[in-house]
Amino acid sequence: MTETTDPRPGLRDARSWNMETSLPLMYSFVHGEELADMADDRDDIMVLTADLATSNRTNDFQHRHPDRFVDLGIAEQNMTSVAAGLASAGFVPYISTFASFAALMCAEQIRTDLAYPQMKVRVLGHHSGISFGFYGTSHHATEDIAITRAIAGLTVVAPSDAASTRALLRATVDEPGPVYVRMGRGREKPIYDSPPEVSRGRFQLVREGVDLTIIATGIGVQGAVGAAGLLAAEGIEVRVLDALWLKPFDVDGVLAAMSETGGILTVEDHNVMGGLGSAVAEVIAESGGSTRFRRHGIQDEYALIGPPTHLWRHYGLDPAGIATRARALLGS
Amino acid sequence: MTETTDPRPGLRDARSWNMETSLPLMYSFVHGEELADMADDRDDIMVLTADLATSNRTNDFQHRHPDRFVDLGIAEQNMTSVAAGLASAGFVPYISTFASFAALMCAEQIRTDLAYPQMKVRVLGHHSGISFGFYGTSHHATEDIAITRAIAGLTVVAPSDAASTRALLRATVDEPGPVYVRMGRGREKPIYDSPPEVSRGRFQLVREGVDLTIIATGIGVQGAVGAAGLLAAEGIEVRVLDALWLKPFDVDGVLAAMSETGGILTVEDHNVMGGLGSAVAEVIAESGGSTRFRRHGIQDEYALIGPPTHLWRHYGLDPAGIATRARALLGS
Amino acid sequence: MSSTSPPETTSSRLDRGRVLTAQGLAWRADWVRLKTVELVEIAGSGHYSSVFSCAEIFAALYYRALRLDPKDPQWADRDRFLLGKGHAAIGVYPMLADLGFFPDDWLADYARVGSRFGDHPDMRKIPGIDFSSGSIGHNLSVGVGMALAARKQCRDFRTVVMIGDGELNEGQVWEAAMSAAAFDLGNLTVIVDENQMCLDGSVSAVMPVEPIVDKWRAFGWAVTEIDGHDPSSVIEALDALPATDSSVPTCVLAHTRKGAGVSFMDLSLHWHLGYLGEVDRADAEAEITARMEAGTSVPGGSR
Amino acid sequence: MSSTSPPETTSSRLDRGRVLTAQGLAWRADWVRLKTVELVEIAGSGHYSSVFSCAEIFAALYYRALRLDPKDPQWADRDRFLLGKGHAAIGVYPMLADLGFFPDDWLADYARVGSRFGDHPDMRKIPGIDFSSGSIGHNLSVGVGMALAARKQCRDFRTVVMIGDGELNEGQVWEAAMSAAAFDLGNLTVIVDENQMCLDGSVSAVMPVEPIVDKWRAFGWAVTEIDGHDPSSVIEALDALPATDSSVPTCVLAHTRKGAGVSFMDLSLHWHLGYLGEVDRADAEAEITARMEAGTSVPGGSR
Ligand SMILES: Cc1ncc(C[n+]2csc(CCOP(=O)(O)OP(=O)(O)O)c2C)c(N)n1
Ligand SMILES: Cc1ncc(C[n+]2csc(CCOP(=O)(O)OP(=O)(O)O)c2C)c(N)n1
Ligand SMILES: [Mg+2]
Ligand SMILES: [Mg+2]
Repeated sequence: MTETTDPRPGLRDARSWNMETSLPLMYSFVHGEELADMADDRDDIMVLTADLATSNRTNDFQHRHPDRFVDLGIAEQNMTSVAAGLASAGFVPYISTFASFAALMCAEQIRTDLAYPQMKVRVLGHHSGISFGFYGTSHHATEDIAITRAIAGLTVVAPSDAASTRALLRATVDEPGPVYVRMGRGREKPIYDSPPEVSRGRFQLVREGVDLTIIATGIGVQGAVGAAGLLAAEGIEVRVLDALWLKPFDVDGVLAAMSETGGILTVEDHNVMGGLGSAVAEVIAESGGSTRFRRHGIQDEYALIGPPTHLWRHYGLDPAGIATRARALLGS
Repeated sequence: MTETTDPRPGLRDARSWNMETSLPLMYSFVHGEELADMADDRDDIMVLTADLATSNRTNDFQHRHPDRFVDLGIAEQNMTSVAAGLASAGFVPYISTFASFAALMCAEQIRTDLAYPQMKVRVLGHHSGISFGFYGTSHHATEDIAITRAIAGLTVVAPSDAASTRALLRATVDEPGPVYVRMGRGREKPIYDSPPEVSRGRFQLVREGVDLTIIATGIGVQGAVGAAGLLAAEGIEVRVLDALWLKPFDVDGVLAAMSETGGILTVEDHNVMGGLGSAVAEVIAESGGSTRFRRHGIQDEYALIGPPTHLWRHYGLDPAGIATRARALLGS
Repeated sequence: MSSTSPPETTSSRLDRGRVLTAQGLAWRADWVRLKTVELVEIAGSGHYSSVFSCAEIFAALYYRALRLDPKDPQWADRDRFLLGKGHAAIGVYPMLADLGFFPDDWLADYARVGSRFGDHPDMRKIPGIDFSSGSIGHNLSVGVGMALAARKQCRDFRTVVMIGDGELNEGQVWEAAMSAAAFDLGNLTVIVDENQMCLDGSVSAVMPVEPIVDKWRAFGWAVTEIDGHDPSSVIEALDALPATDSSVPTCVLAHTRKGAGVSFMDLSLHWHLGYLGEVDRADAEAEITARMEAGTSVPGGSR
Repeated sequence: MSSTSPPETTSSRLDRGRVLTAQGLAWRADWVRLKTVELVEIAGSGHYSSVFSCAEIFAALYYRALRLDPKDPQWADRDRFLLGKGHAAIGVYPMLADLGFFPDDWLADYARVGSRFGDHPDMRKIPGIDFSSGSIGHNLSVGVGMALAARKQCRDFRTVVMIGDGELNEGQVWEAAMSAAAFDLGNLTVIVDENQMCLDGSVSAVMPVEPIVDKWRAFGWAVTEIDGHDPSSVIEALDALPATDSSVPTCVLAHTRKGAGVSFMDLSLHWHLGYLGEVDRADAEAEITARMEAGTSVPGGSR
């Protein structure tokens, strides 16, 4: 628990920051605040974290509902199963830790204690993909979509900014089973002006176009929107779909993109083996039809370290990189 | 450690069995024996288990090389990371536990401590799929292909019988990184008369045919061979490919099946989301071409309980069930 | 399957501290053993010995210590019982049927395709099962969540989690233990069935867990040691559990013998899993029945 | 980055028990703090305080206690050092460079795209790093594997694993602890940097781990307590580690203060991660440098 005292004792330089003063940097981590609002209206919502309240801003919730906030210390598996126990007694616990620990370290607890018995626990896996930059592989999560999608009875959503985080939290609060929320690093720029009207299991149409469809998720959406802008200047009109829901999956959205546009490019900061791209591939392959199709993301390798924005550029997840893949696909 | 004393003290009925006397029932669990043979020739092989030496017959190894056998007790994550430490000092540890615990409970240790630093640890995940029958979901593993395939730098193989178990163990002993070996319940009937000549990243051709290709893995191969027999009687010639290697994956094998046969049916005792079927779908979709294609397996649900052979029948993984899916696909 | 409901189960709501004599408990424990032998026969394999070590404790919990309502299995104020060593669930099912959670005949398809009853307990299929288990090491954490829920909801139900001694190898148990002490969960009890064996043999040979008492104390728990086969000892320990509003969680360390009650299984290295053919089953049943008729109990003592 | 190799590092192979006075150790620890401040400046964020609490121990290990060969980082007989609290690696890198494992200038691109050096140590990229870390709780298990390998290979290298006090929350630590005792790994040492804080604040407020000594003893380890900022105390404890062929693993419980050595970070609740702007950096460097010049050490005592 964060005891609050002067957060900047002894500091003189305005550029200096510490854990407490860095909280506003994570401006798109609105889940603490949103859940606190939701908890004003219902008494079943709880928030749990594993020594990361200051890292994921769940302390926004803690400050408003200290009695419904629990810090489990650095024990993610215990947190997951404790949440199962709370849920069995009627609570709707939101548990939060880095995606790497949520989805990989707790995969078995999620499957066995949450998904199979259909516990209403919501797992907030933040800092997914390579958004942890120079923290390296132990903190990257380019496997979490594959893992969570393979778990039956688990709903998987992936907000792309603050507004869609709010929308998805509200939209899934009453899901009868558990939910995995794949979140970024808290600095995602706005895609939506206000919380979008989301529809369960549907992609969100971000931009219309007929020459190509880019289906992106998470931080990839930002890049895809930028890429669509670049390509529009070249006369290529791109449909951009935000895969806010990874499970259930928008089969119709894929089929429509196949028939209505000139191809499909998927974009994700996840291994292309088992991620969004694979989900789309399943639909394409079983449709019996064909289209130009490419999975863009992490190509079954471990990312280099570096500042996240530099890494996204390095792996072509920025507008220019995505536009290059789009041109290549259309040219192929 | 199994202290050996009279295994049947006080027993009078020949039908009675206990842990010790049941070992021969697991006749296709030849890994203990094979590794013991391999360890005769090299001193770097070790075998570790987590209180399951009697369940997975690694005690065959223990009896011959007690000094290179370690039982970690019921602590699978510790076992995985301990193996990493052993590997860093030059050993080639084989760690063995139920697939559910190997791939789900230890996903993060496999990714972070084995795959990323490229430790030569081999993970034997036995009792995969729904082969645990009435032990239920906690002991089923219909997510392990999805999880392990998403882990970069991890080789994934899946023997379908005793002979291919021997072949794959020999073929992967010098893989520079870790290996996940997806194994059944130890009662797989022979597919191969003797250890087949396996080729890294290649399907094994089990039966030739042009009307349809069935790509199967693990226990599905047995069913696929049976189905091919049934279909042959109806004049449908089926190519049966054994996906002994799940990663690296036989892209050419899929493309050949697309162009040379009338369609592809994948068969696996795994969730069709993220498993063998998805790997095939990735290839089909990115090829730009099309074929009749269907993923047969566990349809994103938790299996009922029951005796394994009954469950396979229930989920259509037996010859008749697979033949039905094949006919439907060809008729579609 | 015959029903032998003791008189105290006639009303639907069962209170804590029901009447159960030491002799009645011994009888009930052997009844659990008998029923286990019967059910294993249907499946063709099973964990006799893991039930036999904790049969007295099972009986004491379900026929005396736990507050239950067989007609309302989801009753919010019921005491919770979680079986970390889920492979012993076969010993729980007959008690639930007997108490009226479901009809006896439901058990007839034990382990068959589509049955509710498998090797491990399933909360979504079986009335009276408070949480599913099977993966050793999870349930104490789940119990922490339940006990914490009781606190948050101001309810006075008790949560009891039974775990194996091999289960103490699992780190998640110690995560859970640490958090229970931190949360002052005096309404949580763990019972360690210290039957001296895990799957590969004796716990002390595979991965020793001693000194168990010191471990729980160091993790902030109060510890009571009992002879898990001595009916009075078991009853006393459960009667003496602290009030649910107290703040120190309790560990009941039950010294038991895996396979106790059937001589050829008693502390055998090979009986974690197995099957009894007709002749041996008859022997086992005779041994158990003889005790039930004589009104005696399984010899106590842990070795 | 300036190199200040002490005389004892001129030969390539570094033995255990090298000459390092208490004063020299204090100086070296502050040098580690200075270098950490420098490196964080490149990245724009970093874990100053997690290094500051164990700077004396780092220095004692690398400049006295560990048997190393900077020219042959994979030397089979080297002592192993694993940093369970991998986020303190930024304090290790400068020592490795200084000892000659790699050129100083490699560190210039700390945390930049493609650098070998990130927040967590990477054994495949950095000569001298014995195992990668980052996920708290894994490295003691890895150390058990190494110590076990030493036994199997009849080698006398020692394995030392440093972990945080918050890290004691992780169950895998206790799995590893249990197995180390079972395997009689007297060649394994864990150092607990008991700096009283984890990420969200004080360990006692977030998830208390006391009594730490009792926990390790109950898991079969010998425990030595030291003042982790008192150079003599640190040196003595490491010198007194048992022979590698002994059979009881040792826990060195180091009482320290997170952020020790820079007054505004010392036991601050907010400094797990952060960044010092120019003015504050100058203040911090001045405070550290003053001690180095005066030949004094960080005030001891854990509170
Ligand atoms: C996580 C996990 N690992 C392994 C198993 C397989 N397994 C089932 S029972 C058992 C031994 C249990 O020993 P113990 O906890 O002492 O229980 P007992 O049967 O002796 O009461 C093992 C290893 C499991 N069910 N879960
Ligand atoms: C498994 C895991 N969970 C969470 C984190 C995030 N994390 C990094 S440092 C830290 C706090 C560590 O506290 P402690 O072990 O006491 O180390 P200190 O920094 O105080 O030395 C946390 C929670 C992590 N790296 N690994
Ligand atoms: Mg036991
Ligand atoms: Mg600390």
